[in-house]
Amino acid sequence: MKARAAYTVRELMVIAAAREIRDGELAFVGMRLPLLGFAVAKELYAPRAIGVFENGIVRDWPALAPIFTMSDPPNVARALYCGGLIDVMGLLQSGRVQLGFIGGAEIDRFGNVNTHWVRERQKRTRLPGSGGAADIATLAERCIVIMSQERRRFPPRVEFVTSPGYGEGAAWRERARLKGGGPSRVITTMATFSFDPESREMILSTVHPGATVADVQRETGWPLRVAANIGTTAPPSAEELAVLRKYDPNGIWTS
Amino acid sequence: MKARAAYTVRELMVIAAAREIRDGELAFVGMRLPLLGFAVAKELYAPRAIGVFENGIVRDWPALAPIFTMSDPPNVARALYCGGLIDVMGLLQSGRVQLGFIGGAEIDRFGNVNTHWVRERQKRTRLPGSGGAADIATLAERCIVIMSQERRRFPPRVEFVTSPGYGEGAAWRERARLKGGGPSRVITTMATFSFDPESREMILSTVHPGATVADVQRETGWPLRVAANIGTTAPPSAEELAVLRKYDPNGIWTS
Amino acid sequence: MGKLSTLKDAIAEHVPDGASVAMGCGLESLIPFAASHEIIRQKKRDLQLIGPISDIQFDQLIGAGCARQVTAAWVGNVAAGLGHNFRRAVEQRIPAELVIEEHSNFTLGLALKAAAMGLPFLPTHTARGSDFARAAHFAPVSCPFTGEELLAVRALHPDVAIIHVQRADADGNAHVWGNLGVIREAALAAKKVILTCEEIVDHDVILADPNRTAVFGFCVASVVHVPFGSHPSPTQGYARRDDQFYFDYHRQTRTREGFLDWLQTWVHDINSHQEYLDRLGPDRLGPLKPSQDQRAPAINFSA
Amino acid sequence: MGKLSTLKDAIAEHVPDGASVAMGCGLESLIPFAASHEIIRQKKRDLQLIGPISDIQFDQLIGAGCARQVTAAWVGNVAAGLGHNFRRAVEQRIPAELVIEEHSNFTLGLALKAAAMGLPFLPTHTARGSDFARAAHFAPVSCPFTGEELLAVRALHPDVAIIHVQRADADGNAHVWGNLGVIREAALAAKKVILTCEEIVDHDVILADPNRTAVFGFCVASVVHVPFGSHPSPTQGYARRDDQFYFDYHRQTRTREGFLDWLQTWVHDINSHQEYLDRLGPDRLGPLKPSQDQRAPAINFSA
Repeated sequence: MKARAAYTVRELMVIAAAREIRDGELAFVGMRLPLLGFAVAKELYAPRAIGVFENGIVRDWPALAPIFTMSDPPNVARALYCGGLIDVMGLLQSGRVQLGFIGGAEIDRFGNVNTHWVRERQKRTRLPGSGGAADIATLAERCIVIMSQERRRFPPRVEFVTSPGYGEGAAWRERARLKGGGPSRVITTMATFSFDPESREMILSTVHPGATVADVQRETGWPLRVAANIGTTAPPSAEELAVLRKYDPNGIWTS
Repeated sequence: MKARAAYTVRELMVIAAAREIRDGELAFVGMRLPLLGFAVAKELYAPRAIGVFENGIVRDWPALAPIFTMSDPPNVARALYCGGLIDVMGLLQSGRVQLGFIGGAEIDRFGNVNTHWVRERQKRTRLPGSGGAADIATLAERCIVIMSQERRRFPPRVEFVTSPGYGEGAAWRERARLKGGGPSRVITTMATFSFDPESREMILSTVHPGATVADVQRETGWPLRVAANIGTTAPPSAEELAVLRKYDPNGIWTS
Repeated sequence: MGKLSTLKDAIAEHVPDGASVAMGCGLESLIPFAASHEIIRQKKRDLQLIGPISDIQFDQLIGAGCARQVTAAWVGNVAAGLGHNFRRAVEQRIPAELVIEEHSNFTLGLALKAAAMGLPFLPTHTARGSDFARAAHFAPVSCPFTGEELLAVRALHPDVAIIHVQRADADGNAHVWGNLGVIREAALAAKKVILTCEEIVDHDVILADPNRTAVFGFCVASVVHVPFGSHPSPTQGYARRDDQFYFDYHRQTRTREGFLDWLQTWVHDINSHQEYLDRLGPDRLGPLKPSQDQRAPAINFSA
Repeated sequence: MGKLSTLKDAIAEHVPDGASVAMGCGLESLIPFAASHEIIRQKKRDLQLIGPISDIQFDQLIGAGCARQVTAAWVGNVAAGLGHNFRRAVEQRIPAELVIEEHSNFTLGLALKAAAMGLPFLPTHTARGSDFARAAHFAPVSCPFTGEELLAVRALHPDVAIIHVQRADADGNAHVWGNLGVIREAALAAKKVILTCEEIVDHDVILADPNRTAVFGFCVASVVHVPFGSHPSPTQGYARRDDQFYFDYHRQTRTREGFLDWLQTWVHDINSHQEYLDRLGPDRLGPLKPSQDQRAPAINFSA
């Protein structure tokens, strides 16, 4: 995990997120890494992508100033639209938003995410809760989960399902008739994952440069399925890094 | 019905409508006569009344220029609020609007109003439909119906219920659990009516100066119940007429 | 962005025969008459017209033989009364039979809102007890918490919404002010939107006041620059209502022949919106332009 | 109109012990911190706090012992992470037990929207499959047209909503711009509203741009002039976010003692909002004022 010379792991994660955004798509881009990913995607390969924020904001260009919340004035000024929470959640529910990014404290084998309660050494820790994550996980056509790859954060089954992935696996979402498509990718500090279209189990797709499959397995709480064509996560190009660093010049989010 | 010297019947009707608006109330004031009534009420006895319009407008002062629809620019400029139809209908549904005015082609003994279909000499005539009248009739705490007193317009039972009054009579609204209170008054070209709190039958309350109970009965399609304390509709005061004529100087609506 | 279009092309491309078309979504203002006249000229057939009030617009389309169905709360002439073509169609099948899907203003708004929000229905207390609420697009639904019975209104997804606005950019992001009626709901409920507008503005103008954005460009298929495109209905800040036009229409369309004459004069004999404005003439258009400049007060959006 | 009030009087009169109070309705901006500090100073108890995100505001009220219940989608410190007081209350009942009514952002918005619209519930597709959706304020409901199963969200009627806005008249009619979060819904869902605002303006200013009116005076019980009343949260056009304040809070409140010190410094030792601004000082407040004047473009409202 020491690729520092050229780029940081977080920079790699931002670029991996950016590559998930297709041109013309609407995406709930959240904050921090995926928000930076939106900025990179807009400049390089998705010029017509649109960012949607739960507070009621829709933007067709990324704010240049660094922001800590989606309601910070630079994210409001010169937005495409300012309205209410229900207005933008309506865009999500009606299928106009194709993509959403969420984070989590825990994710399990079927992509279910927990941001309510974790247990460490018998002690339960209360986390902040869903925010809009459950909405994105339930409703978005594709949901991307950004995670820190740590064994304690990758249990076989989450203690509490805040944001449903594929539930108990094969056909669970279809049976429950959830509207969105479910998690399509997990981007972690060590790797990226996809999900088996049948069993809905998480599959290791790529490992980041410098990490091995064994490293990832060590930080995963169940026996990992590995893609037949497993490869290395494509490192950020010089161009991608240049754009990214324009938006995060001091590495607030990516150092 | 010839009170022309001092005031017209329509002027009397406007003033009767105005007197129904209590200070501080929100009212769906519609167009024409009740809209003029709103103007008179605002100036004379309900300075804090607020007018609500189905197109999404809320006003705390009446437009001075004559208008033919609620969306005419003078009714929009310097409104208190401009939003959507559902926004203002939400005010009605949530009980924040106390009062609404509607008109109709037919009204029956229990205050049910028809603006869909009428039959005259075997010929059915299609009318424009509900508009917002059914919403006001169903939801407003008090609904006031403005009518032309003609026998054909006062059948014992309307052919089609566009805007429910008290349905089939006693306890019908309560059984159907309609949210609003139902019609509280009918103001016609000859008289005003209230409704019996038990039987919910229309009761002749006052006859306009110059009209008699017999006149009104002749233009009503069922044997009228007459209030024990029946009186004469209080004629407009000089002050009321002066205000009204400020808003309708050429008598477009009231001549 | 390639969405700028002529009225002719926009209607030809996006309003096929048989389409469901939402119009008149601002209620008595912002009615896209220029667009509906073009629909008549192109002899579109079997349309399902959707709109709460429609103030003579649907009456014209019905009389011209374009409509198979009307989904509305009210069809007529707001200032003058009944719609003669609507009556002839319903009472005498002239020029053709017309199916009516009845709504109140509120239920029609909710039907579009449900679709806009991606829901199959929305519940309401309204219209329970109205005879039209027995139709198949309404159904009882119980509140699972209180047991109250409400009315469920079925979602309504127009094939296309045609919306007249004050200003839009070339991608169809639009600012609207004044009464909004069901414009926002219709734009999101429809599969696509045709915008007609008083002004085409730079995208920067839209971004400078994002709270005014009422229609998203990503909903819009065509943007057409049509000043006075809502005539005779008003557009706040751009055009007053031409009341006389409505009264004349009411008088002239009492008979089928009268309507056909009206149609010839105001629609068929006219080849473009400019010709329509020329026919109205400067003496008529001049007084329809707002006289003052009532500006909204400044707000600061800076970060 | 008699609604102009001091913060002290407004809170004393309209926020009784045990009240349900909606705040933070703009999400991370427009949080009425001046009002919640006054709630703490007045030692209000057993409040039910309602708000989607609440960014350290609810954490402070919980730590100060004002809250019995939180109805929220998220409680913490958006920039810095967890809310230490929230954790201590839930995990260790310090300073007291806390009941949590769990929502997602969308379901909380819908709960307020249902109340605002006079409905006992609203249906949605969201959160089906989330464990928190098994709580009693959610229930399955079937679409009577399609048979689809949806989630019904129970209406939520706060006793009072406290809302910070850019400008309001003396009767409480308010203009808000930027993200609106659930402000409009909360104002209509609540039995009454306390407004805090950056500017009190003439009623004429409100009438000059009615499309910006987000809160109706008829919902409002008190109007309080509190410039920088959302500090440390931002108010578009008036105040930037004071990020360092959130990070300091996070660091200083890791321990119960640290929080009590913080509370003494920033709430209890302060008698008025002016004293609070004085404590922040001009060097801190100066850079929080927006530097440019980004005006919205003109629109014409004239008839």
